[in-house]
Amino acid sequence: MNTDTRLELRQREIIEEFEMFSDWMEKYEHIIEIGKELDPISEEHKVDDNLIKGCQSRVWLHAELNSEGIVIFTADSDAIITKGLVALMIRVLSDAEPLEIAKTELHFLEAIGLNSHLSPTRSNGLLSMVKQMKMYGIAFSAR
Amino acid sequence: MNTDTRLELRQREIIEEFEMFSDWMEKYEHIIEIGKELDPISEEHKVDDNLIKGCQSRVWLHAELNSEGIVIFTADSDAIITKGLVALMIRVLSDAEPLEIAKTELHFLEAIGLNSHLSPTRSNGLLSMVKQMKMYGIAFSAR
Amino acid sequence: MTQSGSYDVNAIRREFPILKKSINGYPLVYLDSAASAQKPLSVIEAQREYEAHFHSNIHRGVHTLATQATEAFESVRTKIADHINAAQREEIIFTSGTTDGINLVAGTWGRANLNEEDTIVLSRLEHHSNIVPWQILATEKRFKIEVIELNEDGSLDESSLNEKLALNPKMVAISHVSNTLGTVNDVKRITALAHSVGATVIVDGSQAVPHKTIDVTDIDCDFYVASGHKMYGPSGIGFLYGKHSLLEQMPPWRGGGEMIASVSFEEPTTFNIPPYKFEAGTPHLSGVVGLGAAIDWLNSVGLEKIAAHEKSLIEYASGELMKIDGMKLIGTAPAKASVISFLVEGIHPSDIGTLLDGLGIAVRTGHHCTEPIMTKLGIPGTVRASFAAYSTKAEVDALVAGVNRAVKLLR
Amino acid sequence: MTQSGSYDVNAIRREFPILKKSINGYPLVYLDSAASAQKPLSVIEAQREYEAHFHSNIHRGVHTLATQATEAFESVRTKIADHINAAQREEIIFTSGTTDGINLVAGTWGRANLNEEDTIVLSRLEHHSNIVPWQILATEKRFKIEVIELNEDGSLDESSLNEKLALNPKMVAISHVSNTLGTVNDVKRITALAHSVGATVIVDGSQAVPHKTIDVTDIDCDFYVASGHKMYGPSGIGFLYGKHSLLEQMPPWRGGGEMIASVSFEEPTTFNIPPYKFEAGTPHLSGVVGLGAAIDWLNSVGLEKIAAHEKSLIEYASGELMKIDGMKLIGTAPAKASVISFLVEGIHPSDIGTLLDGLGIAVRTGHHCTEPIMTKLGIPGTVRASFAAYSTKAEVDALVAGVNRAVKLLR
Ligand SMILES: Cc1ncc(COP(=O)(O)O)c(C=O)c1O
Ligand SMILES: Cc1ncc(COP(=O)(O)O)c(C=O)c1O
Repeated sequence: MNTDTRLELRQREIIEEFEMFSDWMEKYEHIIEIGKELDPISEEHKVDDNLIKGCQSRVWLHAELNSEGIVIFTADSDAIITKGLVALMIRVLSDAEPLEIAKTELHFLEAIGLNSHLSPTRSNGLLSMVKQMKMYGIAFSAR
Repeated sequence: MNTDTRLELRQREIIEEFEMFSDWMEKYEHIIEIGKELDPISEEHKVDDNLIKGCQSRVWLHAELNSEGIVIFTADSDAIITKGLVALMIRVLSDAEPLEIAKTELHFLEAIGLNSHLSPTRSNGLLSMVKQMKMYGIAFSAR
Repeated sequence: MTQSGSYDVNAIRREFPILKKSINGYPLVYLDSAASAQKPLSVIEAQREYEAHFHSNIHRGVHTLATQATEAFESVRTKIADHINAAQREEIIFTSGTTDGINLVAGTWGRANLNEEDTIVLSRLEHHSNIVPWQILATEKRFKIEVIELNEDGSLDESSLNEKLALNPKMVAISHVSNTLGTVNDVKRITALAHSVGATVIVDGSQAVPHKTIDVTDIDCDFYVASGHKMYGPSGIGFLYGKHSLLEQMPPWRGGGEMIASVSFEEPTTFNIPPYKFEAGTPHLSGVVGLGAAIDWLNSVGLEKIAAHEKSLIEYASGELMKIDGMKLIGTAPAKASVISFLVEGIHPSDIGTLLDGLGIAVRTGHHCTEPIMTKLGIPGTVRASFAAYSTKAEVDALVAGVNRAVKLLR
Repeated sequence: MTQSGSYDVNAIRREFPILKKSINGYPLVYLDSAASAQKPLSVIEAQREYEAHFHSNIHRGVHTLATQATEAFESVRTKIADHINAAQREEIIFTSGTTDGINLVAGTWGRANLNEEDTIVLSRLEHHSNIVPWQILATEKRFKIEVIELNEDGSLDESSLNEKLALNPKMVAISHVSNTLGTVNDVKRITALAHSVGATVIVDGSQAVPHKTIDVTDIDCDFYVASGHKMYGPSGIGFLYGKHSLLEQMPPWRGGGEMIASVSFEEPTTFNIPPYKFEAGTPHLSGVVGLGAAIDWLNSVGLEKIAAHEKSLIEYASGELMKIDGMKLIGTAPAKASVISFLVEGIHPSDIGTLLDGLGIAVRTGHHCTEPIMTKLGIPGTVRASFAAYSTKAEVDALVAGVNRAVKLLR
């Protein structure tokens, strides 16, 4: 695990933020808040091409490489808890260089006890979304 | 259960005969002896038409109605224990009137502790043979 | 709601070890029995006992263990036949579950009888297991699949039913009870109507067997399928009932040991008689034993008592849930078994499911393998709470409180 | 025969509760493990533990029990993949057993690929489960089935093998180990030869898995099938290994829950990716957990040690049996796993089986679901004693004494 990258620092910040919650419901309450505050994806990007289909909730993900070589992710979900988790992913992986994104190991969900949402057996599409974000990182870094 | 028919008496005789054996091997030894002593079926009747196919051992059964209206069974098997059991069946059911055969309940195998050989799950064809003997009884009594 | 004096749900709960479990610090509230029921100790112990002291491969064996195992196995066939009032024990085929049973019928009866000019009829509320086997076969055999539509409340639309039967379908495949909507279909009447137009009828009974006394002779359906794990029995085992005259005509499905009469490379291989003809390979022995124990358990408690208990729970739960603002029950047919599907306005079902799980309450969310219902209703899924013999009023209260709490957080 | 110092068969026996049993007043001598192996306590307890404390239906559930059950289930998939050295966990499909696995391959790969002008090759020693599925499909698809014949000793006849491969078959279906003769086929070499003529290869490994370390990557076969109940695991569960590239091309088999991507009446139904595409319906959950425990058990004892133990028993038993007048071993190939089939001149095998049972000794008699071998040899069947990790030299002695006693009575 990289200890000095800025994406690592972002993850640690989230972990600390969640340390103040003692039970599940409080954690979820916070995630829901974060979900509600997520910058909306623009309507033109909330299209089927950007859809990551889980069995239950749907996630839309858009990625852009700006002129400074920085990747900006925007996303949405029809389920608010999924959306909150998506927002956390964006806090870590958006506004970063392609190579950073490709290389970062995401461990914060495990640390805050929400790892099960990332398991391949979950049907929320979150794991597919993380894979997709990494793919964007790899694709953009090849440019 | 009929208590007074002669086929019932034949069954009781067999039961008594087996009472002197205390263990399995002695019982089987006796059955093997009985099998060896079974009157042979004539070659012309040891044909596929008279074959009752179990999964493992085969049984040939022939039935004849003699001029006095008495059914005579002859039989054979390629396995000697099966043949011994067949011989016991013949001791009870052969040389009898068709209706007697059709009506008799065979209980002696249970009494001598060999009932499992008659279970539908046994693969020696013995149950099919008993059914066949009864069928002959019914068929002949309809004449 | 009052609990019938003779129904001691606490005593019943003590027979289910898993119900003592805690989830996320809360006592488990298991409201997912329609997905799979929990198993009483008698079922668990029967399997253990079999494996520890009686196991052997069955049939064709001359040794004592094999004979005893075979007798145990075959006695469960008789038990099932009695339990659903089949005419003969030979009408019961062991399968690995409902899905396997429907595929067996599609792969044998269906493959032999359905052709390009034919039509079969399903209903909108079928589980994928009663849709996809027919669709797969239809891509090969090119018959048409027609769909009986639903009323608003989730009951079958009578005019749609009549319309589809007027097409003279060769087969009607219908659920006894809907796993998503709870609708109980009058399969006896539907069978009579289907027979009057010459259709063969298969009833998917997987959601009916834990809640109702089944009488296949009375229903008069041609096939009836169910799963052990939905009726307090083991997973990996189920049964198919088929009328003997049909079973006799059907070609074999899976080939292997036990389903044959004689195998040869030189002459034609010949097949065993039903039901053995349709049971290829070593069966799920401990599962069969466990299924027998599950039927004994159901009968010892009494299906009528279980049904009455569940009915009072579902009425209570429906009433309490409806007090929640924005609550919409999905499936409100007059005849309804113990499943409640719902949605809360503006809230995604998976969010409710996740929060309820945080409170130790296990419900199922999503399409419940009935996507065609969701498509028709234009919803992403539902939250489904399902009740069983061991469910309690206190659990309903926990559910309602949990939904209330979830809704407050999510709005 | 000396027992290897590190192999404590008595300690192993203590793990199998059934071995303490008496039959007809004699201690059980279980020599029928090739039909079905007994289960160690760890396997029995793993299933019990699952059913009593962890059961839930898997996949698509958002609640904790469902997630945990799914993880337990999927972790066994990984365990099997590792155990047989598959390239990916997605190459393992859960089936209800070997028979089911072969039928799956016949019903998907076979149905899609075999046509009138094609030939497939089996061997004379195949179990009915690796014959009948192909025969049933052949009556529909009209391809030819060619048979590799055997040498006197029960090994494959090399010239017959070459002759059949020269026909450019599309498929070669072959057992790894014969359940009747014990012959171990060199499936790696046969696979290479079959591939060189463009054939797809399926290996029936049901008799190999309990005795050998399997490496499907080394063998390079396209499909490999086995049953849990032959490898000290539960019945009703097994696995099919298939190369991922083949699995991806294969059409679905059984339709139902979980094997779909999306189901619709209005648009084409779409399917899930392998392995899920081939796993319709609620799987045998406790069976999967038990199979995982069986693999752990095999690895904890060590397959090499088990094989060495069995080899010494089989050598000892062969030698002792041959001292009996009129004894004929059926199957004496140089490479042989732990099965001994025999006949005694002038005596029907079922008579020996019945008398041995009287002495508490469980052997199997008959054709062992390999009638084509019996037809070729012109015999009604054999007596088969099969050995496992828990078999002992004392049991061999009991067998030999029992056969001697039986022969004396029967002559
Ligand atoms: C070589 C062989 N193949 C296939 C089978 C069939 O296995 P199952 O009955 O577990 O499907 C067996 C077991 O009887 C066997 O020994
Ligand atoms: C109505 C209905 N049909 C079929 C099935 C499939 O049953 P199984 O998964 O046990 O094969 C289910 C269970 O999910 C069901 O509820």
